[in-house]
Parts: sequence; structure tokens; C-alpha cells
Amino acid sequence: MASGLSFEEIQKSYLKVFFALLVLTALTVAVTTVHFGDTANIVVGVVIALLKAGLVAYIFMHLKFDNRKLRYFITVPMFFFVTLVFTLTMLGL
Amino acid sequence: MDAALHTDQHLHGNGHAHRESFLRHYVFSTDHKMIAKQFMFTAIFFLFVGGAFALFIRWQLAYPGEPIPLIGTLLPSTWVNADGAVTAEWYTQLLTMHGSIMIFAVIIPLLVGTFGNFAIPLMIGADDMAFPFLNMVSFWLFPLAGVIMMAGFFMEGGMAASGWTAYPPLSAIASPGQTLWIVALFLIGFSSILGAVNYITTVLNMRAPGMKLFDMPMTVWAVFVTAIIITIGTPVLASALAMLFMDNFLHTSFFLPENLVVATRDMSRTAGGGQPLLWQHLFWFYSHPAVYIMILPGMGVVSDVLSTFARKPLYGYKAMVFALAAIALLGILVWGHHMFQSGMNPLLGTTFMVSTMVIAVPSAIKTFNWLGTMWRGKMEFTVPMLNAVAFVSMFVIGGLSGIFMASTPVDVFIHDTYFIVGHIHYVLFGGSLFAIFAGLHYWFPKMSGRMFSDRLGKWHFWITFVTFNGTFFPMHILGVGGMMRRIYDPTVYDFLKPLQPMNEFITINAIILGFAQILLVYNFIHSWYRGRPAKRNPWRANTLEWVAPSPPPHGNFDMPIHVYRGPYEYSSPASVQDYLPQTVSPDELAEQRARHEQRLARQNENSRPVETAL
Amino acid sequence: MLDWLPENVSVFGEGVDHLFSLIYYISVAIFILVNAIYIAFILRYRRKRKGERAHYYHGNNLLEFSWTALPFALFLFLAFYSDGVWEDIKYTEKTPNPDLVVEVMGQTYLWHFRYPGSDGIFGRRDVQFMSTTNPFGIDPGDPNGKDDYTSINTMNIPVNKTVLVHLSSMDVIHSFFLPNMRVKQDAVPGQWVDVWFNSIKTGKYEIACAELCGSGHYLMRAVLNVLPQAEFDHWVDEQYGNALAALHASTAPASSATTAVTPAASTTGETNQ
Amino acid sequence: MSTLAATHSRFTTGINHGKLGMWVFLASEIMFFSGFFGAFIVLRNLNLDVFTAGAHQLDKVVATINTAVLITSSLTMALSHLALERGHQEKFRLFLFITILCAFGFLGIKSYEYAAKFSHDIYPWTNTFFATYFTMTGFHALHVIGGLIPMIWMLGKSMVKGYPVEMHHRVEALGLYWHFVDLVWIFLFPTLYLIF
Ligand code: HEA
Ligand code: HEA
Ligand code: CUA
Ligand SMILES: [Cu+2]
Repeated sequence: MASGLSFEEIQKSYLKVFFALLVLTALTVAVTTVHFGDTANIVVGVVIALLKAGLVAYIFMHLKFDNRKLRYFITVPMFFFVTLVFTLTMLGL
Repeated sequence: MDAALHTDQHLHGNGHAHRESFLRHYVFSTDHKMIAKQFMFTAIFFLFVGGAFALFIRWQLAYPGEPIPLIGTLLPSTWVNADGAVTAEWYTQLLTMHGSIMIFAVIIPLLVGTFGNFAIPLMIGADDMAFPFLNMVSFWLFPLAGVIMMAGFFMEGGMAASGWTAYPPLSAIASPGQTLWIVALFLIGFSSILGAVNYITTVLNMRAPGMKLFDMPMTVWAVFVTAIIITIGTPVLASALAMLFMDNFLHTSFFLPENLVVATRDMSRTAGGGQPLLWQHLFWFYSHPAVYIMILPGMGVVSDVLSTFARKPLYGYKAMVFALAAIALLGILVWGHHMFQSGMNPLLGTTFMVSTMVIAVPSAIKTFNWLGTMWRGKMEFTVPMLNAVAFVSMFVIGGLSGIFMASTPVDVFIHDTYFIVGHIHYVLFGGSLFAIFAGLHYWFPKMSGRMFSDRLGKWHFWITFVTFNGTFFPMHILGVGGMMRRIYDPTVYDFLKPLQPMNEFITINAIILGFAQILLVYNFIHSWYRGRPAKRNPWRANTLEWVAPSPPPHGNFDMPIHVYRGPYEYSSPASVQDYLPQTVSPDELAEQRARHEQRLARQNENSRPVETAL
Repeated sequence: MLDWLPENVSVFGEGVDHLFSLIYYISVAIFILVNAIYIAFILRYRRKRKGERAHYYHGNNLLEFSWTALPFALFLFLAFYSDGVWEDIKYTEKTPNPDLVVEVMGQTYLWHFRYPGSDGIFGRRDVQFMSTTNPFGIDPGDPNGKDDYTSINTMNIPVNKTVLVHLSSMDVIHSFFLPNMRVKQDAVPGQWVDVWFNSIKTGKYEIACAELCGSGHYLMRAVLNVLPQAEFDHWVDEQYGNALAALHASTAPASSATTAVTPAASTTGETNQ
Repeated sequence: MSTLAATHSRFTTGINHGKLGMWVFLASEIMFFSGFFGAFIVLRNLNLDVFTAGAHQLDKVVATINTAVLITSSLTMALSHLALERGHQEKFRLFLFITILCAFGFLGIKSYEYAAKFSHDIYPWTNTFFATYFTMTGFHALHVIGGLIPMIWMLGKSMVKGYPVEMHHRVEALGLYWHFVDLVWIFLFPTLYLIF
């Protein structure tokens, strides 16, 4: 991974991510108090969750620095997850 | 492992890394070859258990309500009635356990567990799996699960009895045996996931220097792709099982609608609101890919065996690999074809029919490439070859019957009839199991260091081949006649009575088929100790495992491995013999040729005709 | 092999059987083709002398392409051809409007059939009322339900009439299988599925359960009587009479359904309780 | 001479076995939870009112705190690996220790949450919402426990004779797993507690 950087530098970036995650968490909770309508709330919730997930995967799990091929291990299952859910929900079984 | 250990392995090259205690070596071994053998013997044991169950099933179907000959009266009263005939309850348990055992405790362990473990490291020139310890764990989960699955025998209510597909509500309101079945399957699933992690890592990371992905033999490709399917599919089954367990054990209602009227169980706690079809979707999302898990490694093995004994390069190697990949990808998108009549939206029926038709194409590609491989070959009909050849034509029958079911309107009639049962056995027995026979014989010399008895092998093949068709082909006709699967006594129905003679014919064949399997076991056990010692490369094959000693010592290879070419260079004009191992370096090759030239020259001086020398 | 098919008496059965035989002949052709080549190779390309060499050849892309494209085309053709028939059978929007609607309820191990009374309207149903004595969960309060009548393991229908079946189950999954009608549809608890068929021939046929539903699965057999219109009407009146009689006899309406059943059931002598 | 050492230090992909294997495993873990999420969506659409009512019975505050705890543990996990990689044994130990604390904290809070539900006799079989709720959070908790065990083992090892720096890959692999557990919670949290 980004071994070019010093311990402190990386620590700093980790801390940034950490605070970002906390803020986003606070945000999702806050958002639920205002009501945009059911689907809208779901969308917002999921989007924020995806953002957080992206941060964790990208920085904490080193996807940013590692061999790009590793990203398949997330994208491929996601594809099948989507097909599964899509089929299940599309026509109500 | 250091040089010292290696050298003295040569002194007694029986491949047993001797410094280990009995326990470490035979029981809790982390050596991929030993684990492969453990998988093999356990699975063959289960083949006989599941097979015996099948024979009981067959007896009941041919002679409904008649006592089982010889052993009938000896069986416990929970299984058979007073005069020793199979009871309806036990019949249902039998067919459930037969299916579950054969699929989860025979075919998958043999194809993935045995061949995966034995072949991968040897064929890619590694000296063990990436995670030997994980490997051991993944084996030991399997007999454990087997025991748990069978434990239902000793509980009231008996074993699981809702088919290997375990559709709720039936499975959700069933006896404790069903709960055990769920737990067992969960463990087996976990075991194969661990295995898959191991295979993928090993294949990606531990190939011998010079070996590109496209230098890998089909067997390795097949198991690799299978492992990918397992990583995607099996976890979904696991979560489905988890939910079924909750329904079955904690009275939740993932799969149970409101207010079921059930006598056998107190439903007061069950709230309802669930959806039975949800299980079917999740189950088949795994279990259709699972049927390809059960055929792809077989296809890989057969490709290798065919090419080796046709002494000819595999026809369309790249196409074969892409076909594998295509099957893997599409295979996860067709699960709905098991649910055409399930009450799922007919629109989905249409879409899944199309995807199912499409997925047959890669299988077609493979079939024709196998034919291509044999074209203008110089085939040697050894036992492995015979079984491989049988595989191809039997798989074609099984596959074609799949097309009938893929066509939704036809499936309306043949769904859940013996046509399906015929299909199952043509693909699983005629396909997977023949491939397994081929592979077991092919690698037997490498595994045991001895040759099997060719005569016994051929007897076993021919009897199996003939009685196999005698057993399972008529099942298609039963299906056309409308005979439902999983019924205890067909004679209840007037429209099935005329089919009874065929049922008897099937049973007679099945019994012979069953006992023929004893030949296989006898041949293996006997040859394992008494067979004549095998050379390193008895089949004159190219792939890496044949460079290692037979059997390979702990650490496999006694020389540095470097790969210079693909695995299928048979009859290459470049080489002196009709094969060209992957490890032979260009200069080495040049040397061989030079020596060969000289010999020819000398022979010409002695004015002897060249042919006789060759 | 297809001679073994049970006699077809359904209007859309034609389509199914035709498709069946089409695929049958295609597969037989392909099987013979493949295996003929195969056996020819086996006989022709054996290794006779030591040191013989095979033809050193790695494959041909044109061939690969063609034997990918041809099956692909064939399969797509089959898929689309099949889909036509499939839509006629199962798509709700393509179902012809029915002359008779029957509700069918699967219970381990028997089939309940429910007919709307003379008013042609079914009484309200509600899962809450479902019980062994009231398999359809008929609402006792609803007057429309009063003249409805049910029967066990016998289904009577008029010939040449479109029959629409509302199918469900009260415990586990069953499958409503009419071999001669080329009809099969799973009965899923908590869910009502529509199946239709139209018999072109009178007679007595069998109804089977095709989905494992317990150790009595094989016993779950019912009889389908396809009657001439007149006979059917007569049967209807009879049932109707019984229903009302039962109604006057007993005060509890819920049980009226079952008392009405007994004569019908006994006529077949095929009840498996 | 091919020896275990020889091929086992052979990483054709340039990624070490531990990390590669862990990623494969995580891929399968994603599918495992996919099953639950799939079921959740289906059942939710079938019983929307039940799910809405149920979700409102859950304790958002506690869950939010728990989220924070888990995120913190993720941070310290990452840091502890970094520390070890750079050879700072005591920092490694400290961060790992905090991670373990957080993990226990998470489990503690979760069990408090469960206890609260049980005391209002709400159980998995109460309705489909709580069935999914208990199953999903339950399996997530199991994953947390599964991560705790090797962590404690590593901590113990490093206390006794310092954790070998060259084995930092194992810590990294474990870290990957731990972050994944965090990821799952990141999705569970809105799904179960917020979106209704
Ligand atoms: C090894 C296992 C295996 C394999 C490989 C297959 C392969 C296929 N299966 Fe099968 N299947 C099972 C195991 C398998 N199946 C099992 C166990 C069940 C029962 C589950 C249960 O208990 O309910 C089942 C059930 C099953 C069903 C559900 C039937 C029902 O319950 O109503 C269907 C329906 O579409 C189906 C279809 C297919 C198809 C289209 C293929 C295709 O992949 C076949 C492709 C191969 C060929 C087509 C032959 C070779 C090709 C050529 C020679 C080229 C030329 C051919 C043409 C142009 C037509 N299978
Ligand atoms: C690879 C998988 C596999 C294999 C190899 C077999 C092998 C056999 N199977 Fe089966 N079978 C399935 C997979 C398999 N099966 C599946 C998945 C189902 C669906 C289950 C379900 O519906 O849920 C099924 C269902 C099934 C049925 C339908 C049951 C029903 O629906 O009611 C039948 C009926 O004839 C049957 C028969 C046989 C027979 C005769 C064999 C023979 O090949 C067996 C040969 C025998 C042996 C190999 C061992 C011989 C044993 C001895 C020599 C010991 C003798 C000792 C005593 C008799 C005490 N199988
Ligand atoms: Cu009802 Cu089988
Ligand atoms: Cu399938």
C-alpha cells in the first residue's frame, strides 16, 4: 500500500476518513427526521450508506492503493446481488 | 521441508513423509494428496449408502408393498412394516437422503474435493495448497456433516423427508431430522466455501514459473471456475438455510404465510406473513449453479483424458475455456427454470426459458470440441478413456432431455415426473459419475503408485454402462407416461398401472448396476496394495503431475519445475515421441532430437528399415 | 416414445404435444448425428501400431463459430416458438373468459373443490376462517356463500366449456396435475393462482398431486368427471339441493359446507381420510 | 528444488495468499448477506405496515452509538496494522487493544438492545420484521465474535513475545475482515432502523 508516506501522514488520512464516516452517520440519522416520502428516504439512506462503504473499502481496505484486480471481488458479487434482488422484487415473485 | 528430507524421500519413494505421526499423516493431515484420498474414500463410502437407499427405493417402486428380500425383516420397525416392506414414511426419507447424499456427499466431494485437491497443486507445479490447514478443516467438516445428516435415523420422526429441495412449508414444519439436515447442509456449504477460497488462491498465486493462465490444463480451469461459482452461489444457500432453520426451529415465518392449517405441529407461535416461493428462489439461485458445480470439473477431467488418449491436442482449447466461463456466468442467471410451475409470475417463466436455452450453447461448444479432439486421433481405449467416451455421449442424452424441460409448455407436463428423474441421472450419473470413474482410474497410478487391474476396470465399465442405460433410459418413458416423482406407490393411479412392467425392468437393472460398483471398490483396494508398481508417467501424458514420482512425496516434486508450453502438445512434430511434456526445455528438446537423428543414422548404416525400430 | 403420452383431451394440449414431439424429433436427430460421428471416429481413429502419430491440429475458428451460432439459432427458435404456447396456457391476460369458475384447495392429502351456487357468486373468503372444517375459510356471514357447495376428491365439469380454477393450498405446497389436460400448477399456501382448461371429451380422468407434500403424497388422488352439459346441470341442482337441505338441518353454516360434501364424496368412493 | 518455502513465497499475482484468500472469502460473505437483504426486501414489500411498525419499535439512539463504536474499531484496526507494518509494536498493541474493547462494547450494546426487546416480549417469531431483524443482526454479531477470537489471540501473542513484523500480512487480512463486518453494519443500520 501507500508505503511512500510516513506513519503520521497515513494516520492523518485515516482520521479524516473516520470523521467523514461519523459525519455521514450523523447525517443519515438527521435526514430521517425530515420526511421526503418513502422512496426518497430509502434512496437517501442507501446513497449515504454507499458513500460510507466506499470510504471504508477504498481507504481502510486499501483498495485505493492495492492491485486494481482486487476490486472484482466486490463488483462481481454486487452484480449478482443486484440480479437476485431485481428478479425477486421486479415481479413480486 | 528441506533438501535433507527430500533426498531421503527418494530412498523410500513411497511418498509418505515419514517423520509424521500416524495421526498427523492419515487423520489430521494437511497434505493435499492425503486430503484428496480422504475425500475419495469418504465419498465412495457415501456412494454405497446413497446407492443402497436407491435400491430400496427401486424395490418399492417395482414391487409396491412387497417385503424386501433377505434383509427386509431385519430392518427396524420404524422403516419397514411387519412383513418387511418399505413404509411410506421411510420411502420419503429414503428419496430425500438419497438425493442429498448423492449430491452433497458423493458427487461434489469427489469432483471438487478429490480432484480439486489432488490435481490442482500437482498440475500447476505447486507443492501444496495455499492454505493447507484450511484445507484440512474443509475436509473434516464434510464427514461431520454426513454424520449429522444421518443422525436423524436415530430420532423419532426419522430423517429429513421433504426431498433434497426441502420446499417449505413442508420442510419448515417437519421433524427434528429436517433440522439436522439443515445444519448438515450449512456445514457442507461452509466446507466447500473454504475449499473454493483455497483453490482460487492457489491457482492464482502458486503456478510454476513460466505457467501462464492459458497453460493450465482443463481440469485446473474447470475446478477454478467451479470454485468461483461456489463463492458466489453457496453463501446464498447458506443464508436461505439459516432462515429455514429459524422457521423450522424458532417458529419464525420467513417462508410461512398466515394461518396454515397444520395438524402435525403447533402453529400458534407462528405469525405468518412469509413467502414460500422466496425459499425456492434462494435455493435454486444456489442449486442450479450447483448442478454445474457437479459437471464442470467432470468436463475438465474428460477433456484431459480424451486429449491424452487420443494422443492429440485438445480441440479448441481457448474455446473450451471460454465455454466454461460462459456456463459459469449464465449458470447463475437461469435458476428460475426449476420454478416454471411454481406459481411464480409466468413472465419470469418466459425470461428464464430464454436464458436456459442460451446456456445450453456453451455445452454444445464443448461437445463438438470433444468430437474435434477425437477426429484423426490415435485413440487408446484404456479404462479412463472408455469412461470419458461414455461421459460424452451420456451427457449429450442428459443435456438434450434438459432442452425438453427448458421449453416451458413441455415442462408443464413433465415437471416433477420421472422425465426429470431420468434427466437427473443422465447428467449426474452418466455425466458426473462417469467423469469421476475416468478421473479416478486416470490418476490412480499417481495416487497409489500402482496400476489398477485393467481387466476388472473394463468389466466394471461395461456392466455399469449397459445397466446404467437400462436403469435410467426407461425413466424418460415413465415420465412421458406421466408418472410423478417422489411417489411411494404408482399403482394407486389407473393411468400409471400399465407402466409397472417398466418399473420392474428398471429395478432389475438398478440392482445389477449397484452391485457392479463393488467391482470398482474391489479393484481399487486390491490394486492399491497388490497392483504392479506404476512408472512416473504411465499414460505418456504432458501435464506436470506426471513429472513427479508416483506417488508424489510430501512437497510433490523432486526437481525444479519450469513450464515452457501448453498442456496438450501431443503428436507434435517438434518432439521425438508422440508427446511433449510441459517441462521439457527447448534445448533439452533439441538434444533429444539430435540423439534421435544419430540413432536413425546408425540404423540406416545397419540398413534396417526404420519402421521396425520406431 | 411419445405414444406413451396419456390421451390428450384439452384444447391447448394440442400445442403442448406438438411442441413436445417437435423437440423430441430435433433431439433424436441431433443425438443420432452426434453419436454417428462419434462412433465413426471411435472405429476409425484407433491406435493400431506403436509409434503412430495423431494429426497435430489445434482447432479451427470458423468451425467453432458455426457450431456456436447454429445451436444458438436453434435454441432461440425453440424458445420463441415455446413462448407462444406458454403464453396461451399461463398468461392471465390471454385466458379466455370462463364459463365455469371452480375454487380448488389442496390439503394433505386430498383436494377440495368449491362451486359458486346458483347465484354464480362465491361467498367471501378469509384466511382467518380457515380450518379443517372450513378449508376455504368461507365467511359464514356472507349470504353469497350460503348456496356454495364443495366436494372432496371429485371434480365435475361440463365438456367443451372453459373452466377457470382458482388454486391454493391450506398447508404445504401441492401441485394440481391433470395428465390428460396437460395441466400442472403448484398450489402454494397464502397465494391464489389461476389455471384454466377446456376439455374436448367427456369421460372420467384422474387428478394427481405432483409436488411432494408428505408421506401421503402418492395418495393425493382425485377424479375428474367431464360430463355432458345436461348431466352436469343435473349434478349441480343435486348439490344445490343438498347444500340447502344441510343449511336448514344444521344451524352452524360453517359445517354446512362439509355436510354437503359427503354425498358427492361417497359417489366416488375415493376419499382418503 | 521446489520446497514449501519456495512455492509458498511465490505470489504470481503479487498479492500475498492471506490477502487474496481473504478477498475471495469476503466476496462470498457479500453473497451471504445478499441472501438476507434479498429476503428483507421481499418480505418488506409483502408486509410494509408490519415492517414500518416494527422499525419504529427499534432504538435508534443505541444503534447510532453502536455505529460510532464500530466505525471507531475500524479506524483503530487500520491503525494497528499500519503500526505493525512500520514496526511500532507498542502502538500496534494499543490500537489492537482499543479495537477489541470496541468490539466488546458493540456486543454489549447489542445484547442490551436484545434484552430490551425480549423484556417487551418481542422475539424472532413475533413477526416477519423481527425475524429478519434478529437473524441479520444476529449473524452480524456472530461475525463480530468471529473477528474477536483471532484479535485476542494476536494481542496475547504480541504481549508475550511481540508480534513478528513480517507477519503483518495476517493482521492486514484480519483487518480486511473486520472492515467488512463494519461495512455490513453500515448497510444494516439504515435498512433496519432508518428508512421506514
Ligand atoms: C450435472 C447436473 C446437471 C446438468 C449439467 C444439467 C444441465 C441442464 N439442465 Fe438440468 N437438472 C439437474 C442437473 C443438471 N442439469 C438436476 C439434478 C435437476 C433436478 C432438480 C430437482 O430435483 O428438481 C435438473 C432439472 C432441470 C430442470 C427443471 C425441470 C423441472 O423440474 O421441471 C430444467 C429445466 O429447464 C433443466 C434444464 C437443463 C438444461 C437446459 C441443461 C443444459 O445445461 C444442458 C446442455 C447440454 C446439451 C443441450 C447437450 C449437448 C449439446 C449438443 C449435443 C449440441 C446440440 C444440441 C442442440 C442444438 C439442442 N434441468
Ligand atoms: C449423482 C447423483 C445420483 C446417483 C449416482 C444416483 C443413483 C441412483 N439413483 Fe438417484 N437421485 C438423485 C441423484 C442420484 N441418484 C437425485 C438428486 C434424486 C432426486 C431426489 C429427490 O427427489 O429429492 C434422485 C432420485 C432418484 C429416484 C426417484 C425417487 C423418487 O422420486 O421417488 C430414483 C428412483 O428410481 C433413483 C434411483 C437411483 C438408482 C437406482 C441409482 C443407482 O445408480 C444406484 C447404484 C447403486 C450404488 C452405486 C450402490 C450399490 C449399493 C450396494 C451394492 C450395497 C447393497 C446393499 C444393500 C442393498 C443393503 N434416484
Ligand atoms: Cu399433495 Cu403431493
Ligand atoms: Cu437447473
